Amino acid sequence: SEKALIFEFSKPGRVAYSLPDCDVPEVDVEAVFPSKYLRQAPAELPEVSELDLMRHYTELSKRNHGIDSGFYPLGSCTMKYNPKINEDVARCPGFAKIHPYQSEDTIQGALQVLYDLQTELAEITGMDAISLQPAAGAQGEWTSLMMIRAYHESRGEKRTKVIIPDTAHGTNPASATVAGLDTVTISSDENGNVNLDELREAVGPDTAALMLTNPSTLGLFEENILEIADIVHQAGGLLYYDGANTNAILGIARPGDMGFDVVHLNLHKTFTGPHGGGGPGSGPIGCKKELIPFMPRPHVVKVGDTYRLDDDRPESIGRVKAFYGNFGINLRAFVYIRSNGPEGLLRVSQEAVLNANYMMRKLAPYYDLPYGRICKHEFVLSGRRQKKLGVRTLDIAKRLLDFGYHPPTIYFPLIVEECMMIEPTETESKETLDQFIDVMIRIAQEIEENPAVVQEAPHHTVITRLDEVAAARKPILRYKSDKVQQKRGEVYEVSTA
Amino acid sequence: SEKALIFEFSKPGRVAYSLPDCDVPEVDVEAVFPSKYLRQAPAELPEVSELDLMRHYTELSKRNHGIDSGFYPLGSCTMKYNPKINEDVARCPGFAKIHPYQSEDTIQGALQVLYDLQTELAEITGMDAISLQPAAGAQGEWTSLMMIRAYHESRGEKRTKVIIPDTAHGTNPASATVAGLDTVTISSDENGNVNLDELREAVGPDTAALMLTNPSTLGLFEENILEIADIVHQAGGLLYYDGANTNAILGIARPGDMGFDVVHLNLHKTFTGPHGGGGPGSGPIGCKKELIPFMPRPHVVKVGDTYRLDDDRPESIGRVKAFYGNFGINLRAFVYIRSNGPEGLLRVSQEAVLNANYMMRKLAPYYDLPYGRICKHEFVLSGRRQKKLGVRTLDIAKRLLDFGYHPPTIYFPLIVEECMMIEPTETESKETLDQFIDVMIRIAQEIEENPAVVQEAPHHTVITRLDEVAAARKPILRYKSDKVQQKRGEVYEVSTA
Amino acid sequence: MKYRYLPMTAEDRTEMLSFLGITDVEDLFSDIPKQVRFKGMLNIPDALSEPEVVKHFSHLAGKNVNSSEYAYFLGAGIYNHYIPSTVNHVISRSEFYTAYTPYQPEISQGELQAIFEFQTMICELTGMDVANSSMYDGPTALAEAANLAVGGAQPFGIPMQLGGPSCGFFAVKEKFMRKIPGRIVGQTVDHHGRRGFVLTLQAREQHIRREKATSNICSNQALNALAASVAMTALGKQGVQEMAWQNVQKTQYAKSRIARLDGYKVTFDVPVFNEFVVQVPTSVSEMNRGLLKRKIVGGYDLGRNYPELAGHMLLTVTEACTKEEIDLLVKGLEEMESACNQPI
Amino acid sequence: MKYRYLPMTAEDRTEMLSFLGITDVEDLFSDIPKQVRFKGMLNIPDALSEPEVVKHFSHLAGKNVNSSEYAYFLGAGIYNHYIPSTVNHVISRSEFYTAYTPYQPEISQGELQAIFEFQTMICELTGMDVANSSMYDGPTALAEAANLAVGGAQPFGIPMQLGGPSCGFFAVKEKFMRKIPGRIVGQTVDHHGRRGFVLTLQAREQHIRREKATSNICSNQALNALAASVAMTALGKQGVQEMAWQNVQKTQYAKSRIARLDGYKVTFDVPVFNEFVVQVPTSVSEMNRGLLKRKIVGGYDLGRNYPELAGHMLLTVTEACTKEEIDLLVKGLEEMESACNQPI
Repeated sequence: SEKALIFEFSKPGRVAYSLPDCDVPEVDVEAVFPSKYLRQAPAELPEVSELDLMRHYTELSKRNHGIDSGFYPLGSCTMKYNPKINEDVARCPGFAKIHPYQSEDTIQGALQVLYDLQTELAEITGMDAISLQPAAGAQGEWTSLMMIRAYHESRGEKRTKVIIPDTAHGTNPASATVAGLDTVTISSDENGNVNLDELREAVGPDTAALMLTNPSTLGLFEENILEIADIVHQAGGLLYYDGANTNAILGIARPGDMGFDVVHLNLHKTFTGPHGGGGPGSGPIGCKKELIPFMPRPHVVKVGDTYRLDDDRPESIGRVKAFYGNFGINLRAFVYIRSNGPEGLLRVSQEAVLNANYMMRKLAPYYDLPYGRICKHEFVLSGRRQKKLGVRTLDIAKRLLDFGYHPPTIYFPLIVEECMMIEPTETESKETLDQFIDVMIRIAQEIEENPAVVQEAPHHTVITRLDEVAAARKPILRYKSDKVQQKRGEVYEVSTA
Repeated sequence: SEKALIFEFSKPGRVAYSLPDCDVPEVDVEAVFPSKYLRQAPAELPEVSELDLMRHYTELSKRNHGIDSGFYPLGSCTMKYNPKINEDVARCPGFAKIHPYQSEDTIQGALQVLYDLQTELAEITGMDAISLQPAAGAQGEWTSLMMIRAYHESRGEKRTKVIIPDTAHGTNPASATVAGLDTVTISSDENGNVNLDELREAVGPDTAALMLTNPSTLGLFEENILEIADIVHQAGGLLYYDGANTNAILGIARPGDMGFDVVHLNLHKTFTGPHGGGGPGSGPIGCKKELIPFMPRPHVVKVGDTYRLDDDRPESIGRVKAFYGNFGINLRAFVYIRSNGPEGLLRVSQEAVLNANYMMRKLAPYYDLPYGRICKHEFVLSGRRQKKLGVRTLDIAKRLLDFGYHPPTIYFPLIVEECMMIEPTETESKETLDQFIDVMIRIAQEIEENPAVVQEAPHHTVITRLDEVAAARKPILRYKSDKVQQKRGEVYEVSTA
Repeated sequence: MKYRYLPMTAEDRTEMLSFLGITDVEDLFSDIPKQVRFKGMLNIPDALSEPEVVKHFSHLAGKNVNSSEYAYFLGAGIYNHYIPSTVNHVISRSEFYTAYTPYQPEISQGELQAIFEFQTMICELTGMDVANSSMYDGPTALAEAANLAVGGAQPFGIPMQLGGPSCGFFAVKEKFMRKIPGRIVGQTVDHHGRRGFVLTLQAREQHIRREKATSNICSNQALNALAASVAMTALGKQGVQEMAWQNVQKTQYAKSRIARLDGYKVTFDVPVFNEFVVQVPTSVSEMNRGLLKRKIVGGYDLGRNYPELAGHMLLTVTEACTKEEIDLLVKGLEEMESACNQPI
Repeated sequence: MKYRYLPMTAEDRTEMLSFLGITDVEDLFSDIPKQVRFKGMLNIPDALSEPEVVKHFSHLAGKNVNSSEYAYFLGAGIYNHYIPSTVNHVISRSEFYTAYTPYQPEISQGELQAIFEFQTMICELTGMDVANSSMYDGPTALAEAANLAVGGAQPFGIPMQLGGPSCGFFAVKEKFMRKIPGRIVGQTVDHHGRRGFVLTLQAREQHIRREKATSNICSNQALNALAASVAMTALGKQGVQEMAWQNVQKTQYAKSRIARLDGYKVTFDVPVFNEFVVQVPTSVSEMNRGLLKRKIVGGYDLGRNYPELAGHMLLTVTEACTKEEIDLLVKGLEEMESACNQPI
């Protein structure tokens, strides 16, 4: 069914706000601003009552699937349960209603949160220092690369190449480009590990860094990590850890111990951000001591019993994000870490990995499994067998919607044909996994017996497949009142069954 | 679709709670309690994770219709918008985390809320004093009747009869019975007013009170209210105001000015309680000064700048509710009153009444209108014309569900055949009213052209009509694990379209 | 002042009045006798804007001593217990709190199923066969009682909020099933045989039986029953036991420490769950004033109800009290006793 | 310690291990070289229970001076504005905050439509033709900019929360439509011709273009864009104007009163919206310390960025400041100036 836009039931004179009357003597705005600065016509924002507003957004929410609505095995995104206590803490006025420019003595509680989180993330990653400034993983990547550049430059070296495996997230090469570096792509071997020969050939005096996701986006731990670290370091390069998949290794292995020099984390993934429909996230970075001088400033430090913002860091690459990063998300992540402790975090990774291996082996008879090794917290399947029957992975994804599931990540990593990347996470019960497995098996059977039901899916969602080509060819990117059919007064027979 | 019970996916070992470890030296519980007091087997409560819990209740919520989900013209219940700010205020720790037995000096803020609310409700009703103690309207009725009894007894009079019009809410006679009084029912005249002749005949030296809802449950203002008051008062009886329909007369007419001696209000109706799925409510009572000595105790009073709980009221009927009533609901109502002020409350009633008259006249050509007068905030229609075509009011109600509406109150008041009692409230927009009107007209047409579609409704809800007879004949009132089919592992193709 | 809860625009008003053939909304009140028409405006304060509401009520809330900020030993019917964070998130779903009594089961299955689950949990906890969907509170449940188990569910997920709204439960053996007051939810099937839930055994309700009804109670405490359900689900089989066990442990610890203090006497030698009576060296209100200065809310003054127990305090120790807080209480009591004994 | 976020029971674990043909979950980590396996347990504090979390973080929150309790004149990029109560109620719907990027439009129409509406409102406010679905914040939007309007949406419904997360907007004229960074939502139709919304103009995104991408930004600030949408909807056509108008009024009042004070100078004679620069008689930090004692959070020290403006304070006066608070500020400034001039 269609849902009216907020503009379509707007009506002049309705309000959903409430401001106190102006209690100061009034001046004429035209006496303050030259009229050329004043807009002539008001912005056509909605005019609705508070009930209209709440009904509108309540109905929109019902047209959206979140983790609390059902299983969400979107690989690489770690769609785990978002604890409610995190939300409660983040809404305390003492955390929500504070300004970054308040004097340090008036935000000691907030600075302690940041300091303690820095300390605990350093321990978790095996790094010497952490900066919480980057707003998201991609900004963490860019920040790290800028630090790596600054590090090499401080040593008088001109290193411009970043080596990136073909399994990497697309943000890795994009970040390198934005950081003014060139990228070299290397392939993966038949076990999903980095092709060592290619790596040896790629490194040289121009190598700035190798960017590696470990476990990789194939869900596989890089078995030659120590050898890789040696190769890169011996060539004078640095090793960069993309932390998107940290949920597999908490308390089990630390990037710092694997030889990585710089890391970023995605707090909205591993540490229950939450995801917010696509953000805000938080992408802290960590590094070994040689790189500390180049970290973003300011940095939260503790002097005696007092927490301070240290801005006196002459070699710093500077500020990468206004103020001190996404405090609200960092706070939630910190509550999560404190709620789990060392034993809890270890169990998180153990159970995430056990869940993934269980599902992988259960599904292997029905879908091609490109890599037969133990997986970590996620795994990839290929829909190439189904493709031969005329059903694409996209169709399988759409069919899953009919059963109340968010589908896996599809068509990524690019090196796996008709890829499905499945990450169950540790917060899902065995019953949920078993039900999802049953549905995947049922869909595999449907593809053999009645492929049309899959090809034409979804059947039970509020709308069916959308015409994305039309959307891109003739973009309609905003509401315009003159283009719109009159929605008012229309009556729909709704279907909520 | 069916929804599993929380017990059906419970599994031993799962938890959704978190308590600190015990930090005091442990003692053996069997050394504290004789073992005969200790239960031998634990209570079979659910065992689920926090995610299981949230998904369960989130899904349940989606199977429920509230005001934020759509129009809810349930007559006599005043299903108006429940402001969000009320909820926020009620959750302040300074209001939510306080105990009724704290010393008065530690709850001055809460007592001020109660005192000010008493004062403002007295003004709104035209009464001399208010008690906020009754938990709901029905308890307010009973409290008032007990006060009326005590009043008469204090004057050495034995008055045992309560006169109640046939349009009254069922709680009126029930409350009278529970208060140990006898009831006399009198009929309404053809205009929906009290039959004055019957009233004159009914009153006498045994008359304790007349209970009157004004506007009545027919949505009609009692045109002879002054004459009625005279008749009852001259007989030595008191006049009791059932405040369920106060939403029609805020700032327009006050029970105190109409001659009523005692009133109750339903704060969850007129003053945006909220309704909570059936409660908690709040049913304050008010009275004229002659009855003040008999009000429940304690009463909130102001002495100088200090608020006190006055418990020294020797003639009081006593405490009618543990502590001081439903503070959380009273607080929300008070926020609502403060957010509206005198002008806002007046507009509430004006617009509630205008909406109701507009709908009544729009629908009158399609459904029988038993009373042709101006209505107040609600009105009644009769489905007798449709009944002749084989469609009952119940069917019409069920058909409304298919359009996303909660139906009106049906089969009440009892004196109107196939009654529908419609209360739009002032918080609904004209567009919403027009859409509902269109649907009602469409249903009237369906009844003529294709009655089956109405008789078999609803068609689009999560379940269809339920077998209420079976439910009552062989009641299943709790889950029993041995009786239950295994739900685990079952896979449903869901339909959310 | 603009009213964000009132969508009627000037244009709407004109259109509607015009349809009704009148020019003034005042005409819709012509049925009210002139003598009882209210003149002028109600004498209540002018409307506060939303920011002013926040400010005013934050100010009032700030005047109350609350259990987040004080060590807390007051009970006597309303208790300061752990409330799982999930409870508020569930009851804040507007589908629950903005609905009314589930008269239309097809669009009220969420509420009905939650209450059916509540009834089951109450039966499990009480060992009874049938429970209703809730009562105003424990005392009201008792007033309505016959042969049965009644009590308050406030310890499960319901904040103290000055004593109300609370939630009572009412459970009976099967043979009294048809005599139980209040609303009851039962399981049944729809036309397709699918399981569903309805209000049942309604025959006794007031709107049908009127003066023949055995109870006048109409609303229940549905939202608080839901809160209690969520809390009982969150605690679950293990948590309910652990919470109860911790109440016993903490209470025994406090009791044994206070029993050893000079000037205090634990009055009754009986098994206690989380409350016990202590005879204190001076008046209970004076003790409590002293404790309050130490950021402690002390116990209930039993002299209020039982003159013979003047000078006796009912202390409540729940799982929400830490050892540190109990020790602080003990220290406070000790210091106050010393102060009593000093010559002035 | 039991973990409420981990549903795996001992029985589950055994069954799953057994299916995998192993006996220990440790076997699933045999691919990790022994040398990099972490030995022992992480050196971080033990888990806190939920009540302990509440206590600990309430304690830390209590150490921060917040704008509910203080008169507030600090801005410089993050502002203390009225947030309609509806905003938090909407963004607390878990369907919104527990979802990720709307890759599957059929089950993400809520988010997509809300963002489409956000884009429209940003276009209306900026007079541009096309806006994206949000950026991290205003400065990030600027760093990504070309020919266009960029800025921060934090004044609409987003709490200050120490400066982040915020929300930036990015809007351009139509001809730059295909160069805009970040995600964009477009309108289209489904197979039945029903209107729906999708992410569009995706070709430039990193997971396809990789090193050829013009931006590396992957996530956006969807939940904050939603909050901003709700706030812009709540304020609406009238409220946005009234709020802006009140900012001007309050700022003019504060400015004119401060301009008359001895020892203070309003530095720049230019039109201002809700911020202006004042030269103060002593250091800005000293002034702010003095104001803090009066329960006032003072302005921003411009000397931090512009050495030539040492001793200059940027004062911000929004609609959230009352006349009473402005008067309190003026009085505080006046008193401090007198104190400066007194011989020691």
